[in-house]
Amino acid sequence: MAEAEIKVAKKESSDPASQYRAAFRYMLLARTFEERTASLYRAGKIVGGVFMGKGQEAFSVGLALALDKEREDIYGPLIRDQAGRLAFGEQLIDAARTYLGSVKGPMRARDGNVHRGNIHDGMIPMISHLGSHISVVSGRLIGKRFNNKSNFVGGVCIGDGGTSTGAFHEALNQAAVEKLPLVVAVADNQFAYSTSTERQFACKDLVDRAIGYGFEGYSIDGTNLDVCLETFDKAVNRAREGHGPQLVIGHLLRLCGHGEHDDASYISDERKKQAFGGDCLQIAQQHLLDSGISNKIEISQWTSDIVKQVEDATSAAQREPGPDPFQETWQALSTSHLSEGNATT
Amino acid sequence: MAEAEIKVAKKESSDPASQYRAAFRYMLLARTFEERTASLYRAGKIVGGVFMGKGQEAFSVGLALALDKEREDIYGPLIRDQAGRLAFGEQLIDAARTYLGSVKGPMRARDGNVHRGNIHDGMIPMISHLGSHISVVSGRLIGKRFNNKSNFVGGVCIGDGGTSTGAFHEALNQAAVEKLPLVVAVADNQFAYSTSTERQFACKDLVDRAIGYGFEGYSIDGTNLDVCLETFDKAVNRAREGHGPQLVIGHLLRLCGHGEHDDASYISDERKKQAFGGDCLQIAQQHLLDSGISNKIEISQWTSDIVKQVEDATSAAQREPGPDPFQETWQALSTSHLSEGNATT
Amino acid sequence: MSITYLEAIQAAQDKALEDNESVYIYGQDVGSFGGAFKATKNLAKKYPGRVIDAPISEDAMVGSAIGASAEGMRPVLEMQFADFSTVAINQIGNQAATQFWRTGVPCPITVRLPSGGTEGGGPFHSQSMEAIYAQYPGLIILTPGTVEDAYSMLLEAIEIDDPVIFCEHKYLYYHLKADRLPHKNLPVGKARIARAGKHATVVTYSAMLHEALLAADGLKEEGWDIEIVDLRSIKPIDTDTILASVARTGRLLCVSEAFPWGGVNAEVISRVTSEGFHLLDAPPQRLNAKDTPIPFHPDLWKTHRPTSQAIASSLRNLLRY
Amino acid sequence: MSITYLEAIQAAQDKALEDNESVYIYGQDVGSFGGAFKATKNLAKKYPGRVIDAPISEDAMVGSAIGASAEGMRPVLEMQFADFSTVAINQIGNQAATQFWRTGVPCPITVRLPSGGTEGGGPFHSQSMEAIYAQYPGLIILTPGTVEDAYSMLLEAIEIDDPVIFCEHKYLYYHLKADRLPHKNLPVGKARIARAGKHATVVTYSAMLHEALLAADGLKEEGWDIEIVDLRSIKPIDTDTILASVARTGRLLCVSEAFPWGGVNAEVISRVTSEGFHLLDAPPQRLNAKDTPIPFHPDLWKTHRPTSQAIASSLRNLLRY
Ligand SMILES: Cc1ncc(C[n+]2csc(CCOP(=O)(O)OP(=O)(O)O)c2C)c(N)n1
Ligand SMILES: Cc1ncc(C[n+]2csc(CCOP(=O)(O)OP(=O)(O)O)c2C)c(N)n1
Ligand SMILES: [Mg+2]
Ligand SMILES: [Mg+2]
Repeated sequence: MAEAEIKVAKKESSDPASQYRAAFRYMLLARTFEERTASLYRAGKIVGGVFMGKGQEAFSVGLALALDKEREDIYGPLIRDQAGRLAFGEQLIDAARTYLGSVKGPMRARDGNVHRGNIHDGMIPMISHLGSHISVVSGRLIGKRFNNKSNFVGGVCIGDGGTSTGAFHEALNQAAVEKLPLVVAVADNQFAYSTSTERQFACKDLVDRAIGYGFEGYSIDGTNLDVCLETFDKAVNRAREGHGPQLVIGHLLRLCGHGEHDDASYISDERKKQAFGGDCLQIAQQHLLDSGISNKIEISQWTSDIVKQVEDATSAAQREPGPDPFQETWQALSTSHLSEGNATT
Repeated sequence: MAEAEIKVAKKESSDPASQYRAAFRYMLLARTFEERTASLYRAGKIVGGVFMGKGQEAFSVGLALALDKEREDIYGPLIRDQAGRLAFGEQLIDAARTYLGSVKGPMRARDGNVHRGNIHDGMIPMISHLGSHISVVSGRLIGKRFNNKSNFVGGVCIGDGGTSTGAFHEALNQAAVEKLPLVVAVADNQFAYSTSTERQFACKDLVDRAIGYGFEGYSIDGTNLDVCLETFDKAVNRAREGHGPQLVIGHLLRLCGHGEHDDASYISDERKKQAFGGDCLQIAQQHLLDSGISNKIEISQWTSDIVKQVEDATSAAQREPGPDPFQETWQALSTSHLSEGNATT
Repeated sequence: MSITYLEAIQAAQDKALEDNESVYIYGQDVGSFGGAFKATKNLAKKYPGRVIDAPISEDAMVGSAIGASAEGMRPVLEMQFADFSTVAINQIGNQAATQFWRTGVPCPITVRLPSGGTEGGGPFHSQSMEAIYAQYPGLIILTPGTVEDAYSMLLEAIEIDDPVIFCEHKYLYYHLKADRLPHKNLPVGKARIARAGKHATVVTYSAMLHEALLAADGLKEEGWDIEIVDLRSIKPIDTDTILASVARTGRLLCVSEAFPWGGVNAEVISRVTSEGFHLLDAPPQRLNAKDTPIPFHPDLWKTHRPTSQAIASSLRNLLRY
Repeated sequence: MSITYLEAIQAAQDKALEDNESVYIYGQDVGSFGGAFKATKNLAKKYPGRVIDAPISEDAMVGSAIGASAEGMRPVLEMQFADFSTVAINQIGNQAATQFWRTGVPCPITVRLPSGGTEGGGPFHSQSMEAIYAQYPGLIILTPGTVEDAYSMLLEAIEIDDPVIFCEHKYLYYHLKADRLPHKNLPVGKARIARAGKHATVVTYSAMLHEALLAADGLKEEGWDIEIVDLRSIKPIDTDTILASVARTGRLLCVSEAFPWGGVNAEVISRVTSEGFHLLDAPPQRLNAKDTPIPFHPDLWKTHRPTSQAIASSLRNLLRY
């Protein structure tokens, strides 16, 4: 199965070319899967919001590939990190199950879509309140330190808009005070929903915040896969080696609506032609061809493999049962004897 | 009355020497008054916390003197800003009333001590949750802008510890996005209660945060009155002239416990000998003498005037009635007909 | 002509902006985009500079509105979803709500909370937070359940000199329509008999009003006449109207979409049993959402919240007592 | 030997740190300073690296505890005052409380809230927030009213696999003393008959327990035997013990220091009237703080909260019914 193959490529080889190839395929898989979820959404097969990572796959995959589950690294993705989730090790079927309401998904249809995660596997299941997952990732690192573990890193994702939350600030400051091996990846995609960055912050570049927290900072072209891989590799290594928290700002453009309900008509065509307005997937593909790291035939083979994987996963998930309300325990507590059940209704 | 005289000095003269003299007297008045509240607290005459501005008077008065009530400037003091409050125009009797539970105080004994303010007069009555008053000051400025006013400035105070709150971050970012004429004065007094700054933030100097918000920044010796007056003068003018928000960090040391219940034994004597460990009041007094701006006789006259003022205010407030629970309306709403009164009890 | 609950909210804001120069709107994406639900559609264009996009800073949004109100402004805040107001609860409950009592200066701000569950909303886009805010002294909490109320009560909210939490229900946004907007309507503070009956009283509000009406229609065929009280505001609560209804029917069922512990149902039952104990011919009952987070999957969600079927079944039990 | 309520809390944390390596304490000034109230006195020294000063970042404090708990830790958080937990309510109510239900992974964190009023505390250092947290599914809310409970319930809280909000009352810190700490005690989830009686039941908890006991002593002289139920935990509520008491007395008064709307009193009355309607010989009554912020001045404060006099007067009315 191609998916497994991608993972092998990630783990076994540290040479840049193989890494690039693996990264590209995660990006392509994410893009293909998300386009499928978008059409399932339009067909009324998916409820809730569908948020795509279109244009951010290189930045997303960059962080996730630099993390290492075998060292117990922690990953805190957000709504546009399908590529990173897959690269971190998410099974495509679990993503499909969550979108399609299968009870076999990691959230058992209790929560949906981008809110999935796997706590034991180190992937934080985000709640919606932006910024609030960062300190949770920090807590995982604090916990590991208490347990005398070492060499672990936490990577966490947020958008330009999310940086305006109090939770973001408290978490970054706390991580710096605790000198945690935390890498914060800010995808500055120029918009928070319809709000462009001039209405979101007033510094020149969000990387200007690094110094104020005592973070090491990087400001990069988030549409360039090579740059993303290299920067996150460096930032994750710096964190792992004890240099404290790292802030990576990726400049790019959201190439879709906020969600699939949004036509993004407020994003002008000029914007797309400006710096960082390009499509990281196309750019990476061009680089594969230009550099000879891959070729048209291979890419088209990857593409058809991926299309099949996506088809398999979504149709399998669609065949799976939804949740049965009568089988649900309807208990929010793990301590059953203290659970009130329906005492109050 | 000496108090009124100080105010005249502030308004009428912009020459540095008179300003310095006025500032010094506000500092001395604040120090004297606070020492009196401390002893009333120890005598059981004041309930709730008594927090002193000892060591921060120069920094506090610096901001307040730069503000101008006639231009409708807004002032948002915090717990250690007795000096600033007086310089902004607070009547000493109102401070005394609030501490001593007189119903004639601005908070009518409903709220106490440092929580007093006067909304119509532009002085924000702080709630306890640190950081939350900053956006309220910003809102005043936004409101004035809507009302087509101009030339106003907001000055707001916070401590080193308060910078760790989410509210602080959201407010600073918002002020920068709105390009408000806001001056944020951070008194870095090396401690938040017992917690020293290494456990509070990890940047070298909190002024490093200015750039990340798009503020203009200043890092100053908060024990030097001259420097404080000059810096705030500049920052307030920059804000007034449309250069957007300003962040002033004052380095100093809290020369007392967190509150009067705290002996501050965790603050070492060495700390007091280090840079910024000095007493701004003593330093200012020395400067008055050295420079010939004042002299021993005048200072001792000021001192005895001030002691009398403080005595008059506290003893007057003590003679005033406390609140009468049976005269209270016990309604939290201004819209009486929607107030439930005791519907629920 | 026909107008939806959502359009009524847009129209009320339009009228408030038109009538009163002190009104402005502040919230994420409320400007040229017109808001996540289009509740401020066209307003930024029509009222330049008065409908303003906010950063994702709910605490600062509310804090600044409090300050602006002291300058004579009447800010209307849109939370993108009620759930996100959680991070502003300190400014709402501790800063805005206490200001008048502490200082004598009123704080006329309106906070719009797009509330309640919809299919696929999940745990963080579905909450009904009215009962959490109602615990704070100094707030008025409105929960309109009709198009007419959405309009007239929002206009009133903006005029009220105290902080108002305006809980508009997302499920009603598109589903609920009226022929026209009212010129006059019941004032805030008064409950409405949404359906006259004699065998039992249902006290409810917001989207549950419509589930209750459906349940009552069904029971009509079984020979039962159910009276339905639409609270309209849950702080204050119009206890007199409730007691009068219970006096007529002798039976009480309270229905709310919020979590079960405490909340509107418990508050109503406590008032009725304390002041109208003798009016009751049967133990008062209540129906809430279940005591778990709100599920994402539509099948779970339908079980989690009270539905017309669940209300009918509770009513049958109550009537049989 | 005699030990205060506050010392019991310190002792419980000492024992928890001693017995279980996974326990750590995090909060402002809890380290070498021993906490604003000295509830962690000496612990930083005794357990190096496990009692940690936090920045003034309540949201991040709770968020990080949630993460650490997923690594097998059992964090105990101290909020400096309950009131300041307001800015962490999102992490508590939406992140911690939903985790088990969403993912199946428990979230064993304990959040200590120094709660309730004292002389001069004022609006922001006096709040009783238990009823706000109780509305969130997924939390356990403890409200110890005795030295013994402060100790044993805090130890239990730290062992419980769910997020526990531990509401300790500041007024009891120094006022309340016991001879020794218990080896065994009633488990969490059980209410206690704090005083046996036959004429009326008072259901209460935390500091109000002692006001109620005083009132009952006074009424004894008037010939009335008041039974007092100490809830101990307000989520869950031990409804059975309450119903059994009401069955004995036929009369119910609920007393809480929290704000009046909704809350513990309303919840208890709703349960009793729904399940034990026939047991009641009189309308159930409740007594809360007033619906305003909590006043600073001691004279106002004493009128704002229920006192033994107010309780006695309510009881007399109830007994006369
Ligand atoms: C605290 C909070 N407020 C509001 C929202 C609603 N919301 C969801 S996504 C979004 C925009 C996020 O923008 P950004 O952080 O730039 O991420 P992007 O969507 O661009 O990836 C908003 C406002 C939220 N999730 N959390
Ligand atoms: C949100 C919040 N958390 C906790 C507190 C309790 N508290 C009051 S003052 C204080 C220390 C403040 O330190 P700093 O900001 O440095 O001001 P300073 O006392 O040094 O002037 C703390 C923790 C609070 N007031 N608000
Ligand atoms: Mg963005
Ligand atoms: Mg300080």
